[in-house]
Amino acid sequence: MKVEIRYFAAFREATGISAEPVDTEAGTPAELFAECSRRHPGLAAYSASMVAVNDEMSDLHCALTDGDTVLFFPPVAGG
Amino acid sequence: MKVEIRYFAAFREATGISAEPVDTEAGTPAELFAECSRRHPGLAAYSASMVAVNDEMSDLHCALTDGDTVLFFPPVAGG
Amino acid sequence: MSAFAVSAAPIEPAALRSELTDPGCGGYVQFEGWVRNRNEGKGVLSLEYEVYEPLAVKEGERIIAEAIERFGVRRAAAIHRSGPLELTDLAVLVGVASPHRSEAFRACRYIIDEIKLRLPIWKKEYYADGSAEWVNCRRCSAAGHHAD
Amino acid sequence: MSAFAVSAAPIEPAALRSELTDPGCGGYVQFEGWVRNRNEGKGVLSLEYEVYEPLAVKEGERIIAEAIERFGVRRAAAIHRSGPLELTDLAVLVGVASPHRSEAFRACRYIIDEIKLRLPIWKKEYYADGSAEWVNCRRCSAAGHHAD
Repeated sequence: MKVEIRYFAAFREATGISAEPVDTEAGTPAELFAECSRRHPGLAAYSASMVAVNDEMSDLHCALTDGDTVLFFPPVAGG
Repeated sequence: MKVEIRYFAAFREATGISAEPVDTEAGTPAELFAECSRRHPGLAAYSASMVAVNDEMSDLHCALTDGDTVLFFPPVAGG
Repeated sequence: MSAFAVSAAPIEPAALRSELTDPGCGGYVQFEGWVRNRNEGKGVLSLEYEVYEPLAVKEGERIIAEAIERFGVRRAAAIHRSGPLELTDLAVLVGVASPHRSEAFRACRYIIDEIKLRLPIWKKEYYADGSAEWVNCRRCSAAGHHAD
Repeated sequence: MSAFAVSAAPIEPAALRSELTDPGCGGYVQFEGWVRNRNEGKGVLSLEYEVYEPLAVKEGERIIAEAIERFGVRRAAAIHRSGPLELTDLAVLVGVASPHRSEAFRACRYIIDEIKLRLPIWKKEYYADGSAEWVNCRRCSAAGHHAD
């Protein structure tokens, strides 16, 4: 299954990239994040707090499907 | 005992005056207001809700003294 | 600037806001009371505020000081209009700046509530049906009588 | 105007306020978040907001709609800055107009609380000691690790 991953703020700085296409067997964003942490050691210090799939707020345990764009958000701090 | 009375808003319209000097035996603002209501029939429909004596918020049952200025306030409606 | 003022001229929110700007404050809450086109079911065309200024200012400053003391906010101020006002005009403005927002919200709410309860300010409304009335004064008439 | 906007340019409170003016509303509550010179004991010199705009706008409009629905207020809107900001700059602005003030206070508080919790917006603070940090991200690092 091919998905597009996007990293923001602290996650972008920890991975050094803002986006990457991946071919993965991960069934959920939580599994995908664990996989990314193995590929990007800088990410291993963090856990994902919020996730969006295809520009909708989603859940770390939702089911991913081929072609999804997965946005990993570090803890937000607006306002 | 001589006191100065001032009327505001609805009270001024009910009495037709904004101030009057009176010579009175009233011991408190409450007694004084009752006296004023006999002199000004338009005032008889109301009861005093707030009173100030010498530009300090006061109490309808405080003791008046000679030379006081007594301000009768109808219910306030600021804001 | 005094913490509480009465103004016969239109109130400028931007001026109050600049007065209260403080680099130690992260939250600013502002309340504005606007002249509304209805009150208790009647259409309002305009209104007039009568203010007994010496005591309104003294008691207004007391309310601001209480809010600062009670909620621990850094800065607060308020201005109330006097005289004739039109629909949507700004009747009263309250601003509170605080390191954190929670206290600013509570202090701002306290100030406007107390202003309405305690200041010697009266409002005469002019209605679409041609009548006019001092607001609240029906309630102040003694039982069995009618105010006007 | 959209109920929620992200702006790279300075926010003008007067513009939002005029958009929300309504002759049926007697109470208007405005919240402003200002850039503060301290956070968790450290001196702050400046900061930068990163906003993921497509989702911030969508979720921001949802928050405004929830507030209108839940508190029965007439009008509400908010704007959040993106990019670099200096001390005392306006970071976020929320305005709520309502026939009565109580609902306006509660809706305004709800909107700013939800904006802080739910919108994909991140803040990097630059400190007096030369360091810089994404706010909240120490808390997001896993136990036993340290973020930076």
